[in-house]
Amino acid sequence: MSLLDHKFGQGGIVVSQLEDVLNWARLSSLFPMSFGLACCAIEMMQTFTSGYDLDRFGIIPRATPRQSDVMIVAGTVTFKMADRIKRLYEQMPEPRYVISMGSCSNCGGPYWEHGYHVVKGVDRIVPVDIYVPGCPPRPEALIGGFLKLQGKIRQESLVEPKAVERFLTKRTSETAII
Amino acid sequence: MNVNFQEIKEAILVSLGTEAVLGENISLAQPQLIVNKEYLKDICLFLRDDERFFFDQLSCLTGLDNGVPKNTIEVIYHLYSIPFNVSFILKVETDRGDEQHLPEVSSVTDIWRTANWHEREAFDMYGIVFIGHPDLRRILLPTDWEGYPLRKDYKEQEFYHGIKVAY
Amino acid sequence: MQASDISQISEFGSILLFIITGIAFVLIGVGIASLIRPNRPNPEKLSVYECGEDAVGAAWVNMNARYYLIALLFVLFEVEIIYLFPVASIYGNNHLDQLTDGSWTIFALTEMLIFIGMLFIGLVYVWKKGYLDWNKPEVHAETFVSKVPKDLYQSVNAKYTEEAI
Amino acid sequence: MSSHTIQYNSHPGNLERSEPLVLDTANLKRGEMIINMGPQHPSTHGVLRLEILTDGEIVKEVIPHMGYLHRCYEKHAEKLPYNQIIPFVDRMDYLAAMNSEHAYVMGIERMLGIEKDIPKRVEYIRVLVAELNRISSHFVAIGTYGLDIGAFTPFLWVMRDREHINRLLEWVSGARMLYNYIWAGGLFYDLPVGFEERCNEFATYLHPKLIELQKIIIENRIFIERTANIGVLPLDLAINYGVTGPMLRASGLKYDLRKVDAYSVYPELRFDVPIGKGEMGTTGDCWDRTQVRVLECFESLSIIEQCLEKLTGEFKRTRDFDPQAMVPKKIRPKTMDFYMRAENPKGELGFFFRTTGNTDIPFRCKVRAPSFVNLSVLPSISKNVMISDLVAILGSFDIVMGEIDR
Repeated sequence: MSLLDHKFGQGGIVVSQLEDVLNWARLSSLFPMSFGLACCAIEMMQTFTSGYDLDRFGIIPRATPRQSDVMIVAGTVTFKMADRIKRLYEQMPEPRYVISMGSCSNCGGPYWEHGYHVVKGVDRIVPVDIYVPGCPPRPEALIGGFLKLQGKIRQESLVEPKAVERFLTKRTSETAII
Repeated sequence: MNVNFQEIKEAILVSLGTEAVLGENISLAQPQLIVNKEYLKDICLFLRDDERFFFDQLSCLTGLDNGVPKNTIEVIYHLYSIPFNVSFILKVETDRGDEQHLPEVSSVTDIWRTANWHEREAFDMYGIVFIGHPDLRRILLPTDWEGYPLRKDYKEQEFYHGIKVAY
Repeated sequence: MQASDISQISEFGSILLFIITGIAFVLIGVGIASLIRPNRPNPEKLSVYECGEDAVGAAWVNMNARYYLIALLFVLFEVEIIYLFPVASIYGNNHLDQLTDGSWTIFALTEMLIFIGMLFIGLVYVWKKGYLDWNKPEVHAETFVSKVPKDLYQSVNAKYTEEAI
Repeated sequence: MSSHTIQYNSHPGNLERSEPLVLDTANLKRGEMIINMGPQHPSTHGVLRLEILTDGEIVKEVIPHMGYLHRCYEKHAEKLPYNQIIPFVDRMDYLAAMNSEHAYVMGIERMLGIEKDIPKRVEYIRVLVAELNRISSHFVAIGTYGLDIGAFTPFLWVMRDREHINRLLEWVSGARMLYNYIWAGGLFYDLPVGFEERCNEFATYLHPKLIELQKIIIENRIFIERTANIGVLPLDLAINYGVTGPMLRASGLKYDLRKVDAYSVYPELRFDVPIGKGEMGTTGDCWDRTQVRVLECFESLSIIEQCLEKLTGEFKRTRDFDPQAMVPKKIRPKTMDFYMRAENPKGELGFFFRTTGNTDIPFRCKVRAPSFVNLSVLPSISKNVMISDLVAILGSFDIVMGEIDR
């Protein structure tokens, strides 16, 4: 159990500074896993290239889950793809985040009614941090999603009173996934 | 030379005998020839290799379920000849069958290789078994998916790997 | 001599120090990281990554001989570059330049070029013998000859060309 | 992270049960491996999985696995009325949504029998936006193919120019990629005021860019080295596999449905159909396919210019022009079977309708997707090929997974 695995009982000057440095480092270099499923992937490509240029936020697409922090689920998640998405999510190193891009991965999108092979929302498979609406979302919407994710990371904290930690470990042990 | 529907029908009847053709519906804008299941392969080979027609491209192979009351499944072949710019439509009808014994149609993969994937998709969606197909397995749906989705009496399964299927 | 009196460490001493600091840097960097970073392994995370699928079969496969040959050639020319460094360091040495009244740089240059030339001949030999290029197997696509004579397709081509003109 | 809604129970056998390997891993000879160029791979242009039997660098056998993006189009086409299916037609080939809409809508109009009295201006606008979309689809094909080969700059240039087309089409229809603009019988909107001038500016801007693109990719020494004589597709094999579109034309057959079927207003437009002549290798290799696509961009650009002349000249915008004049309130074709095909950037896109007279919901709407048929050639022409060449061959096919899996 290394230092960052468990939360600190109470924060001091050192921990709060360490928090800020860690959060700043994580949010200013979010490496997404370049993993497009459908039409949203083309808008994602459009966002990465010179038109909207996500590189200026330190967001450089990486091919493998091993080197990436964010998983952008860009497109329709089907049942055949669900196992693979879960596997890829598990293979990402720990401080990992998920952006669900497009209404297909948010809630099944236009395929909600008759799409027997479409998972009605990727949050049935992996915990999602940011939902970007749209079909496909505009590049500005995706950039907005990233900024909101950066805001969320800025709030992350290492400090957690002991009582809260005991409660959380009790709850997670109940819904433990085999 | 624009070969019309009747000439092709005559040629088939002449070369393969009368019981090859079961019927036709000419009232349509694109007339169709309803063909006997057993003669399907010979007709297709004849149409492809005969120097009057040369139907060298199978544009589209469609499976179609007419519902439980009618109890028929159709497979419709759209043939097209590039040199003579002529298209022709063959139709084969079989009974719907059910989960245990699925409807069977002979495969035309060795005549047009494009039929390989089209037939696998028809099997995946309708459960039509194509006899003589090199490797007939599901092409679009996962292998452990229950049922054939485009059949008229298809019920969605409740869960798949723990995820609820319906919304 | 002045320099050696002050620093009692011998020449090799400084190299040893250099090695020790190098190792120390590595150990400190990796050590602190492994202490701090979160470490929550689970079976699925530790599974082999193969584009989201199960990896099948062992990766321990005996490699192709071609890799060895190309690696060998690479190491050979790598060492050649290393030998150029000492020559480059004393290339512009003024002291030696006065000693040999100006002909030192030319001498060092020709010396280096001869050395590179010999190895270049080796490279040309290897290139000509064809050890560098990967012998690609000939690709035999599935052959299918249709009964439609070729001129029918040419007529299709012709039909749509004169329309365009 | 709210994890209470996760319903997926991960089980080690899940992957195996859902899509098992076809090749048996038992009798692998020495040095042979089975590798998955799986759903998440930068060079598979979407979620296609290639199961490769490799011997060192050489690919012995390729088995494509598809269906990772099967979105049940045909089930939707059996449950929704005609006009509500157009958004799903867009989402099949999401790179060329206008062309797919155009094909689908012409099918309906021919079934209803109203294709003769669609106003000429509507027809020209349809061809204009379809050709714009053809260029943007070819751009993505050429750009990502450059990425597969390792050339990053053409990808950035191409995406920059594609951004202009996206904005033009957004100005016309309101959406950047999936438009629902062409309706059965007319259009959703008329062209916005000033569109023709802006489109003319874009056309003059794009012409030198296309020449630039040709220099950087087609005449690029490294690109030629990587693509000439690679993945040769003989003409007979291509026709038997039903390959259509730029791939068939690259194998040397001048077969373009805009000329063969001469639908819409294409007979009134002058454009050439480029075919592969094998200048850099044999006809039908990867280089020819890319060259045919670049030349087609030039042709589309000339079509756009001709359309703009007509739209500003003979069929000028009039105040009382209503693009939805011919749109029927209830689309209810008689009972018939009808097969409509049109030239999509990827090849022949065909719609087969089976209609029952009384409802406005089609009984069956089967789609013949060009990428689905073009991809079926891959296993047969990539035996004994290097892995890097397999990537080059797959890139030159220009496949779109939404269309393959429907």
